[in-house]
Amino acid sequence: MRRGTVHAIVGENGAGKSTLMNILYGMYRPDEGTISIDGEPVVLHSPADAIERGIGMVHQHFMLADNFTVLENVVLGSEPRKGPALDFAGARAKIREISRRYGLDVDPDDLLEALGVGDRQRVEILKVLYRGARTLILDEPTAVLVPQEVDELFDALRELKGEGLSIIFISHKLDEVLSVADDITVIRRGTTVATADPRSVTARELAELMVGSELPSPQTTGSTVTDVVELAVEGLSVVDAEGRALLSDIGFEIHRGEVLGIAGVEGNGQAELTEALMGIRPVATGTIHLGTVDITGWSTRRRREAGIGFVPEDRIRQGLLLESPLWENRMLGHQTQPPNSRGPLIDRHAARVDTERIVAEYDVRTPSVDVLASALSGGNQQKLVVGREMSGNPTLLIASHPTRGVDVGAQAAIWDLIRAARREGLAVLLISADLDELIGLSDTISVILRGRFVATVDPHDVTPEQLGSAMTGAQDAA
Amino acid sequence: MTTQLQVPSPPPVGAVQEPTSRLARLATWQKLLMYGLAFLALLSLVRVVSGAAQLTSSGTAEAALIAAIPIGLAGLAGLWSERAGVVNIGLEGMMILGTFGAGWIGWQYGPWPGVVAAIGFGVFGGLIHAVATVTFGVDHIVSGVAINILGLGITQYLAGTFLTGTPGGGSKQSPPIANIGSVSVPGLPNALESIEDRQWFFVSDLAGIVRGLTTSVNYLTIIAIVLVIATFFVLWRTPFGLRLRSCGEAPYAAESLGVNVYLYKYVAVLISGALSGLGGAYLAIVAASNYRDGQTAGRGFIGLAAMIFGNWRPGGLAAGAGLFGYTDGLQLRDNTAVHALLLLAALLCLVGLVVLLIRRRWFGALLTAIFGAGALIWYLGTDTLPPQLTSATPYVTTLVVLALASQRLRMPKADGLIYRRGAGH
Amino acid sequence: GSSSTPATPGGSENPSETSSAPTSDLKVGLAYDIGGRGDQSFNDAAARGLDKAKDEFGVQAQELEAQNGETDAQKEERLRTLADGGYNPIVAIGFAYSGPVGKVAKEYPDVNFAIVDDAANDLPNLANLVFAENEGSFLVGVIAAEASKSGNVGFIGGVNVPLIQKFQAGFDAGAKAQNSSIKLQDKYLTEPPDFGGFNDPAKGKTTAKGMYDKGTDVVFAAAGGSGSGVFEAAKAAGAWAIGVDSDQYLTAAPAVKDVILTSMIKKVDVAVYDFIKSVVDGSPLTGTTTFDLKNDGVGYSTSNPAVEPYTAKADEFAQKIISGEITVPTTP
Amino acid sequence: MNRRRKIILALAAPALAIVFSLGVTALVLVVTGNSPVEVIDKMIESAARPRVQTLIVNSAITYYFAAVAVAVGFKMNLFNIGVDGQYRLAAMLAAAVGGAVVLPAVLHVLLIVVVAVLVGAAWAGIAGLLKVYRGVSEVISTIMLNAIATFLVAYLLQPGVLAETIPGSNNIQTKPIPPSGQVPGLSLIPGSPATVQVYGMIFVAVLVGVAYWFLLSRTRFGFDLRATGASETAAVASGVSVKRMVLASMLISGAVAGLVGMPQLLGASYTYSLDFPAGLGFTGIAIALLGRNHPVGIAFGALLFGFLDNASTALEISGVSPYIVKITQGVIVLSVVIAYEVVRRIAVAAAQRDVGRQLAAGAGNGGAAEVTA
Ligand SMILES: Nc1ncnc2c1ncn2[C@@H]1O[C@H](COP(=O)(O)OP(=O)(O)OP(=O)(O)O)[C@@H](O)[C@H]1O
Ligand SMILES: Nc1ncnc2c1ncn2[C@@H]1O[C@H](COP(=O)(O)OP(=O)(O)OP(=O)(O)O)[C@@H](O)[C@H]1O
Ligand SMILES: [Mg+2]
Ligand SMILES: [Mg+2]
Repeated sequence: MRRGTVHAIVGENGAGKSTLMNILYGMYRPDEGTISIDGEPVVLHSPADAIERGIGMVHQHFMLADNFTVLENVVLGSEPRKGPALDFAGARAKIREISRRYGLDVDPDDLLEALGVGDRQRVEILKVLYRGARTLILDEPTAVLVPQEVDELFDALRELKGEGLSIIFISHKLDEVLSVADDITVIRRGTTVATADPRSVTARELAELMVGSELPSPQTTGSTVTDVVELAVEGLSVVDAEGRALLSDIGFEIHRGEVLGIAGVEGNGQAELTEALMGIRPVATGTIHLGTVDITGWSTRRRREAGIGFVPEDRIRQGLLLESPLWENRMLGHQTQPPNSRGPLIDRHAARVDTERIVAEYDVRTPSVDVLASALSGGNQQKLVVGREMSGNPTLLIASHPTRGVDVGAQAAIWDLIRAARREGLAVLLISADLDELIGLSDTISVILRGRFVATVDPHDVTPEQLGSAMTGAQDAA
Repeated sequence: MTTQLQVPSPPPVGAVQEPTSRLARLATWQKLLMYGLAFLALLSLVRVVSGAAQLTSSGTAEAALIAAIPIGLAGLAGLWSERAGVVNIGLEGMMILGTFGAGWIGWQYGPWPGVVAAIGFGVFGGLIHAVATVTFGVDHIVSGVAINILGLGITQYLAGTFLTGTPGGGSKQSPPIANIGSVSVPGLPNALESIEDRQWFFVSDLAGIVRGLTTSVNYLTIIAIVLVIATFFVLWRTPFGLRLRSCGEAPYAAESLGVNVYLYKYVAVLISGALSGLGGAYLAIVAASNYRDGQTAGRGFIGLAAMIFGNWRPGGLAAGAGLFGYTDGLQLRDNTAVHALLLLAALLCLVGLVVLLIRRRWFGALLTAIFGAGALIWYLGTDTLPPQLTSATPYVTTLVVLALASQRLRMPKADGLIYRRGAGH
Repeated sequence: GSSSTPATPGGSENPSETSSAPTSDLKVGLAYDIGGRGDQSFNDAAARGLDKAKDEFGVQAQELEAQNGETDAQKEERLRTLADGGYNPIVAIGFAYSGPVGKVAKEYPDVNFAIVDDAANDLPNLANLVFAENEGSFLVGVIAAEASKSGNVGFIGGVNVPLIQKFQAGFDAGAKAQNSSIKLQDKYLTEPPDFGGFNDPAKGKTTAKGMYDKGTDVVFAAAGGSGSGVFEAAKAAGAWAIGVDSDQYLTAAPAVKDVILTSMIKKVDVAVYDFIKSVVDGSPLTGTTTFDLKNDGVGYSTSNPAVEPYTAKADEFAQKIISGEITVPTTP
Repeated sequence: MNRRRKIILALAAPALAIVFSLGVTALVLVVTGNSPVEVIDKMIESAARPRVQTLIVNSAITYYFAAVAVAVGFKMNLFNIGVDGQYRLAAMLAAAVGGAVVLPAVLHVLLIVVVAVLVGAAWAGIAGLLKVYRGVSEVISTIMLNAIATFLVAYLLQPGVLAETIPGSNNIQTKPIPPSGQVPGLSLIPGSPATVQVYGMIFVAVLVGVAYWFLLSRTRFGFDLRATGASETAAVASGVSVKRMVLASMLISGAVAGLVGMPQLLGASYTYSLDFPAGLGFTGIAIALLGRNHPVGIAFGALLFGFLDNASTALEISGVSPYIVKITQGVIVLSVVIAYEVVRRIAVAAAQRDVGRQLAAGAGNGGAAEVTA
């Protein structure tokens, strides 16, 4: 790659993008091949080597300590000293300086825990810039950002590029790639399959290069909405331990056969909403009706038994037992329901058989249902979770980012399954950061901001950009 | 997750925040000081009413200090290890190794070489723990339990081999170790003594406590207190400390920034071993003056409790060790003073009652009122407590305080988790 | 404690050393309580008696030690192993062997057994060797009360068990007998089954210091290994301490020995030695032998010259106890 | 091939670990001037004797309860250090009740056991409640409760409270349980004398083991428990009430802990006295870890510890400090878990490689030809 350019790497899930970057960053050692910097071959033993050679990396997953301040997160590993002590004042000044120069506004003394995703992303970039990196690796930095934030990030990238920094940029969002990249490399199953010129290639062509086949897209196929209300939420509010409102006065209805999409920047109450609906988080005020039954006071288990399926936002934390075999994971959340259990006993055989079914139906790539969940790739784990939650004919599905981390092929399959179930009368609450997915699947979209519903839009006549500005509250000002 | 919004709009002016936070911190200090003084006033009141002079005497303060230091050192040892993400339940075993090291070398070559040997023995225990947990990724609790067994076995075995037939020693104890020496603040003790003897409300109590803490203070005591402060400075104010703590909070983030997590974990666990060993040395050299089999008596576990009590912070653990040391010293010194603690409990309930009534927490208020009344009736209706109950004071107090404080303790996020290089991606 | 002066059982009545080569082919088995030889306390006293018998009679010996947390069955096995190994006589040290010795002695009627500190069994081949600790403690109580200028004396027990309560009962009674208005303080370091109170000098020191701070000027420490802490506190306070079991003036660290006014002596060594001797002599002791003031099985030590002024009074009381004029209580 | 490798690895781990621990022990022995060969010879020789074998099994029965009690907690990441206090308090109160009543044989035993189980559960339940409602770490609360149990037992075990003195003895004890409340021993070889009979409570131990296995692997409750241990957040999302699970597992753990003192109480001493065995809870922790919280593994661990603990007499007779055994025990615990960890890693990596390979193979067959732009 050339100095002072943005070089995009694209490829489907598991193509080896992150792995390649981790090698460049010294985290893994290559089996063969060489890395050259400024024409000089180097061997990188550790991230420290990479940092020393001016390589900085923003990882696909945040690499931050929640309990530290921004300052501590940024200077860690390259601390300025004053005598034996850490030079807090100096670090603070330098961080402010860099934030100002690249328009990355963060207060060095904030506790990281209190920051949202956008700020966290900025902290990650600050970390790299603070070390004076000349080569930046950004692994899917935009996955969690709204369009406006993406634009700001790109402005910053162009700024950096202007100063002669080289940037490796990884994203699944091909339009972003096309807008920011100077060069594009497509990789598949660990090898380079193509290089492309962003000025001449279209998103569609690029996608086909990635998967080697036609690109699916989410599309609503006519409305299946009925008049029967499946879920009715009224005046719902949730407060945290200190009594601050996390959700205030949320109200909506989902009919059978309807998909209600929730759009919003991460951290605006989506997680709290799903948890309140699932009974994981206590409700301060308001009622929840499933059909005609008031389930506000029900336990999570009872709600699940009543036919609510739940695809959690964070599959590792909430959706899976990584150290357990797949068939046990299939039981998770449905351990009281057939075919997994009979009375107080579990039915291992039936659970296994049903897991085989899910593996087949949802194309979970695994040699057997006895391997541990940790052995599966992220996308396959997600497919298992979705398959599990769609089992047993739920009447309501609460799905957070159901296709996050899933490759395009599987994504299409999941969309199809959701659509099919919707035709059968499934009510869906869909939360997604992928605005195309939201627009394509939902019958209605509500926008959540600071724990409130601020707008309801019709997916048929809204663009991602419009949604994005509603999500950030830009419309309020207007 | 909070609902905080990331509006990519006007930058909050960072500079404004700094003075506020510093002011806030100052205010906390003041608040703490005020709470402390208020508590002392209450204690003083109880002393005046009950006549239990030992509640705030210099002797009690001194006893509390001596009882608290080994526990505090064990807690500090736990703190270092857990701040780097390694749970150390093997503190007791490492402490036992320390007592033996101190006794075995101390009686032959003097107390200071004994201290060094104790630290060395503790480090040996730490090394086993580090190899097992850091290198081999064994469950931290398992390794700690094994070290407790090993520490006891090794010392008993070695004591049988090396101490049998020593002058005044035997397979269960070492010969006496020479005194390590102590200092007093010149002039102060005498001045304070006269004030303490007056038995004035509050003033005498304060004088007694200060006197107890400043009179013929052992060198190892001073070292231990310095270590608590130094721990704060090193862990929270230096690059080394930041890196070490990052291993306990987010090891993979640390790794991605070039921090050698294994190295820091090793260093932390070895320091943990050294501090445990020092705690053992304190027991053998200062609290007693020889090694004696069984001398640690579970203080390593209490140290662990003090660390959790103190929210994985040096100041907090010092407070936890101090509370335990105070109640333990008090119950050993004076039965009647423990009886007077019932009155203190009743008064504290009264304070709590007022607070709860103001906050309109009726149920809590009712419970507090019942407990307070119970304590008062018990106090008025008896002159002494059964000795078994007296002896239980430190344990009961710790449990009650923990149950009431209901503070949101927060352990390092990656504490106890197995770290493997490159596994975080 | 310190045994730099080699095994001189305090106040032993058998000072004569036979210089001729010992000859007995007796094999003695000794089963210690937890702690075993080297505990500088109770077990060590028994070991001294055994050593003396070894020297004098040339008996062979096998010593075994109880482990923490073991059951009676394991103690029985220890005794049986000794009996099967041809050891005879077999001496069990400590009341924990009460049940096991009763059982095993029945199984091996040809073996002579003895148990120290217990008299619960009555068997023809078993000697119960018990002590009137209360009587010895009475005398040091008298001495304490007499030596006390403040009229305030203290007792520190290692563990709150009946055996140690016996020491307290005697001590309190003696002090009261000497000075009816005396103030008494008492404290046990731990509660059973936590026997750590016998091994925690730090606790001993803190407790004793508390007593001295409150005006006590003589403290009797019946606390095994924790006693060394009491002596240190006495040294620091410039007050008196009283030792226990053996003459601790002779065995304690040189730095603190001068504060040990006297020690309540419980001649476990003599008991063990006497029992072995009786077997060597061919007329094994059986039944219960109480080692008390009368037979000089308990007493107080006079190796610290400072106790001189008080011995007359103590001896006077000793006579009264021996004559039965005074009965010393066994529970406080 | 894959399976064979797995089995070999699984067997190699503990074998290697035990060989390694013996090596370390031998080294310590040699360094301190003893002959390891002779020592091991003596230990094995003593273990060949029926009486010692009986003791080993009897120790193991007691350890088994203690270890299962600990393991129940471990299965959901609860660290019950309090087994020690729980069983002592339970045994003491059960002994007092057993000595105070007269009942027909089976009922009498049942009553004693039920009291023990309830007391153990109640004492552990305090820690459970404190954790659930006040957020107090069970590590601290159980440490404190152990100490408090000691004081409580000491208070109750006084003449005039729940205990009586024994004429001529320095011991004190609860009123002995009459024969109707005793559990007879079991002759492994019919007609053998009492010294080679194992505790009748062995049946209860086996029962507890089976129940533990069944509960964990076959019931919904067990699934919930394991799920909570594996990932609390995932368990919550799946509908498990963690508070209830904490309380339930603490209660179960305490209930099993209540049984720890029963073999000794009902099969040998028939009374709780000052020298009732203490400290078994801590041995239980080590054995649970050694047995990897698995009912069968725990049984082996308990037997191994029983063997080592009962070797002390043999060691002393050969002139070796019996404390060497503790060194061996510590090293065994450490090396067994290290060996298992190493094997586990190898197995997981192998599984991932297999998955990766199969995936690649599948994709290779079905995937489209590579395109170059
Ligand atoms: N050492 C290894 N050798 C071969 N394959 C491995 C190895 N370690 C892990 N894997 C494979 O890596 C996969 C997990 O990787 P990861 O979660 O990064 O997948 P991914 O490529 O991101 O897939 P997805 O797009 O589904 O998230 C598993 O399928 C596992 O089999
Ligand atoms: N050590 C390894 N040896 C062989 N294959 C591996 C190894 N580690 C990971 N893999 C495989 O390499 C693939 C590449 O994973 P990687 O995380 O780099 O994908 P990615 O392109 O970043 O995907 P995503 O878009 O999901 O982030 C994984 O699916 C995994 O199967
Ligand atoms: Mg990736
Ligand atoms: Mg992935």
